[in-house]
Amino acid sequence: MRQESEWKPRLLGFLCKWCSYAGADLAGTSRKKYPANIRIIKVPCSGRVDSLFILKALRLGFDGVLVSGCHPGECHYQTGNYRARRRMAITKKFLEYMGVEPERIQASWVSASEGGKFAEVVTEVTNELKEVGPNRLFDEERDIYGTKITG
Amino acid sequence: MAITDISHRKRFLAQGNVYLPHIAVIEKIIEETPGVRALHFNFKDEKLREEFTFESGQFGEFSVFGVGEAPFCISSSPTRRDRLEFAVQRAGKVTNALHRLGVGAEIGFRGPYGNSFPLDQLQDKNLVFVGGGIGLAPLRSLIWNVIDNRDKYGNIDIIYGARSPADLCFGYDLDTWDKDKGVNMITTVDRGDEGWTGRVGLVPHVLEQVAPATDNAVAIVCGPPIMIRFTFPVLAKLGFTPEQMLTTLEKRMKCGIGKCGRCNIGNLYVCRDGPVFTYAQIRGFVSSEY
Amino acid sequence: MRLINNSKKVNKRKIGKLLSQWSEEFTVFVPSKENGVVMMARWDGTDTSFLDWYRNTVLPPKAHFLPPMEEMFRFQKDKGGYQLEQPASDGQKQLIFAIHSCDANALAILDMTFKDAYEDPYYLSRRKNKLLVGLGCTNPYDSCFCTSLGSDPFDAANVDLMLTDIGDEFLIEGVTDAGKQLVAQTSGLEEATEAEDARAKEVKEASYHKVTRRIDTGDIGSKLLSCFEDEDYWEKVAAKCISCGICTLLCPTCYCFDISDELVKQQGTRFRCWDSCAFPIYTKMPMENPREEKWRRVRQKVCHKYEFYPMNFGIIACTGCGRCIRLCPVNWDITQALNSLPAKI
Amino acid sequence: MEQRLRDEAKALLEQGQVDYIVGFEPGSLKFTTTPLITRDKNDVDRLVINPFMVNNLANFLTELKGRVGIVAKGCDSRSIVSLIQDNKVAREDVVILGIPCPGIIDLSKVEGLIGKDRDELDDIIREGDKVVITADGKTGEFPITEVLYDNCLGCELPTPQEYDILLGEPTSPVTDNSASQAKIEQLKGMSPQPRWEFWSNELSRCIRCYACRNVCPACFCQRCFVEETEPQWLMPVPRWQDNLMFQVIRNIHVAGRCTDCGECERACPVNIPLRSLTKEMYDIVSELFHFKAGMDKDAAPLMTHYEQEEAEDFIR
Repeated sequence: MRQESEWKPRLLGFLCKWCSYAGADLAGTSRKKYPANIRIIKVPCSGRVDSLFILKALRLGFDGVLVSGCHPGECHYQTGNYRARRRMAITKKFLEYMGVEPERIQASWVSASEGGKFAEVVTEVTNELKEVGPNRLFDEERDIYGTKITG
Repeated sequence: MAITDISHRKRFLAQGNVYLPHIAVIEKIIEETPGVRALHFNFKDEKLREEFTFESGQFGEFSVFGVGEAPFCISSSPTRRDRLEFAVQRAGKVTNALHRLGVGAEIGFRGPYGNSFPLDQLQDKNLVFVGGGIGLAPLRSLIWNVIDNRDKYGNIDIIYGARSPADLCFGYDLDTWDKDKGVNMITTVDRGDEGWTGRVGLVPHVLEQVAPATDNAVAIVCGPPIMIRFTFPVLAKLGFTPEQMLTTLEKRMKCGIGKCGRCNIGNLYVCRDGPVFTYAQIRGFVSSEY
Repeated sequence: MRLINNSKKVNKRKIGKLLSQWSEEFTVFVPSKENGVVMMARWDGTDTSFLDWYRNTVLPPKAHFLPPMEEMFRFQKDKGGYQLEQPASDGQKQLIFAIHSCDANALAILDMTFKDAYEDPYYLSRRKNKLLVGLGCTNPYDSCFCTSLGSDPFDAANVDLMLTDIGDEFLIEGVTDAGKQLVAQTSGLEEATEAEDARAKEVKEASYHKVTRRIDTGDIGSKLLSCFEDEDYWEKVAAKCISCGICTLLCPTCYCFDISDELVKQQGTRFRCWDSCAFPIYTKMPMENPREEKWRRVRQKVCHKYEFYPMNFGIIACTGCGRCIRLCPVNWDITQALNSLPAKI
Repeated sequence: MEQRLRDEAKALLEQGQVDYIVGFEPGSLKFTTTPLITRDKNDVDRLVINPFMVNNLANFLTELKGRVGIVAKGCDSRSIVSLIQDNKVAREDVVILGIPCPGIIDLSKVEGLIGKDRDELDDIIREGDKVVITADGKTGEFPITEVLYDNCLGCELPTPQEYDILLGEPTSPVTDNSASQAKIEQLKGMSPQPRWEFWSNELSRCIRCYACRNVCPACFCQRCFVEETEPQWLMPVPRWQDNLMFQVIRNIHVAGRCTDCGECERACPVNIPLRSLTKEMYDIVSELFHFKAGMDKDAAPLMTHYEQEEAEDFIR
């Protein structure tokens, strides 16, 4: 049996290339310590992130998803992060209603100069995910037409 | 029952399950045009490699495992069994995946499926091949077949066109046929470029200019649907009867054996009763279903 | 109408016992409600309350032979290349209890496609190990029209045994050899009296007349052929269709399927699942789609059932079960479409 | 009211003000209606107004070319307004024949109440706040709230706000909010895991007929994400995981467009309680952004708009 403490959550980060991606870079070059369990996808803007990406990530077994963009008022495209904010808000609430633990869906504003904040965010999110445990959302076999019908 | 009996075609089933593909290996890749590549393949299984036979016009269901399956005709000739070829135009999920594969990659193959060009009926006839773009692939199998049995057939005209010189497929074959005295090869493009000295014009127009004789002739047409639709009326105008016009059709297919339902034209399934049809067979539906 | 004499009978209260007896040899499937959706599901060993409410299923019994989705094979890549693995066929004997004539006839229609030239191993292996116990339909829906398709609520042509509800009892008649054999080896059945046989005849007669929806199938194929190009007609007929897949997916004679691959962590599976000619992507090719417009798809559905299938197999691919009418969200009614075909010379 | 509708519809066609009339005519089964879509003035005599006109006809607006005279209940009119907001329909291309809607009868509730199927019933007559149901010669009287659709019981706008011709006097809704919200509240009372179990179980019955999507006026994409192949977001096979992803994303994509017309749930052939998803999204949008779909044709669509300060507490 694996110890619970050994388990490291898998986190997928969608980072805006104008800010958070650079922030993550900075965290790396300035040797800020943060958990190595985040996989990063660079997006042109946090507004690019469709809820579909988030759900697909959960479907593929990621334990949590982090969308990170520019602080309000600092979007390279003026309004992208505001739109992302609306979308993230309803996605998070709705998935919570479905029964997805809210900790699995995370968002942050991290600017290019906030390497430290990026490291903090990833650490916090990772800790929260450790509390919640592994993503087993899609694991169960539940094929009624296969089992109940065709035997 | 109106549909063709094809039970005799049940060859080469993997373990008796018609849906189970044979594993084949890509042996060579030729980039024909920016969007089209020809793939040479052969089976992993020694026995099948020896025994496998097919006829010009037949197709197979090719798998890229994990991506899916799509039908392609076998573009090489059964008279040249040193290799098997098919040609793929980049268009969707499976074709893109095939374009990503390299030599040595394994693919799945089910087939050969479908009917074939009626060689016995083509004997001693003058043959007019009309092709467009990647539509040359199935014709190519027949053209080589005919050339390899040259004395059995009459005149051979090949009218082949593509959008631009860069889009002409099988350039090496076009050159060979052009030099072949027994073949009247006409190549055309919709739009030429600086280096292009050949004909410019849409295939149906060029066909009308060339005006091949209809006596004892059969026209064999394959190309994009829009070209096929415009070619039939031209052939009719030249005096070809619907029975003298052959085509091979492409449809979305999943099973390749007349079950999954989607490739029908009227009561005929392109995978099962075709892909080779005479215009007489499909003209009732051609304007609205093809 | 095919009538069988010399029948046995069983009291309705003893159906549980009968099913238990059959359960020893077969996995028994009976009408059940899954959150209100009626389908044939594994019998739980006790519940026979379906006798009170069962009229017909929403999910057609074809689902037992051509399931909504199934694994065709798995594939895995190792050092030696791709290895394919077929699912083990269960070979277990199954019995579907209380299937109606329309759905049993539909299986005979599906057989033609799946047996044609290339045999479909998945469908046919499921077909082999299942016994169909028919139940004559005494309470057809207002959407039913089986009597217009050369059948009737008590058609026993494609079941192994046939049950007739004569009040407190079911008459049981073996139809096929397998059915007769099962009747013979089933204990606890009584001989039916002549009066009961007569009663059964009355029930059948009455049920026949309860089916009131009608279509004229006389020369339907040639009528459809003659108005195949009548775009105005088809556009008008198709106008309210919303291109969903209910009428086709839940049709007991529709068999279209899609094949797709999935690869998860190096383990691949090739699936097949129900597909529908009502969906635009069904025929979509990269460059064009021969049935982009809705009316072409509606025309395909109607003509396939009533024109093309008869051309190929000599039988209309519709059994009049009425599911497409009663489940349609917009009440698109195939009988209306067929009855309003323009007369052409 | 019915006669006036026919007269108005006929006049619209005759005067060439519209190319199509879209309304309801009697269905081919008992207690049903079916959409009537016609260019022929002789057809409009078949138009009806009754408590069985379930469909949201706004669904047809995006596919009809030309000007359309359309019969609209309160929720339908909101869907039309929503389509106008999204530039899918031009206001001047529709003539809205508004119907003050007293609520639509849910036949499955009637069936449950009587213990008989729809086609076994003799009559269903609405009389004000009551419904009189006859079966086997026996007559029963029930409060109308017991047979109206859940979404009708929570209706906020029975009388269209946006219309060209209003047939009849504005009506106030017959509501029973707790009944309308009962299923949703029950779900909210559960802890996350059983709730996820509930939805995965319900969605395991989905056969992917896409009726929910295709009856929905808010689902107007030319190409739905489920049909994308590169990348393939989800498999076309009806496995619960893919079904659930489809349904969740569909709901997120129609957020701010869904008017709680309830058509998705009604159309579902396998009884998946889809309205318990759509209504929750409707409430989330309303709570977070004070946005209700299809109320104001000049308002910006939900997802194209933002306020400087709003729902941000979840962002680090």
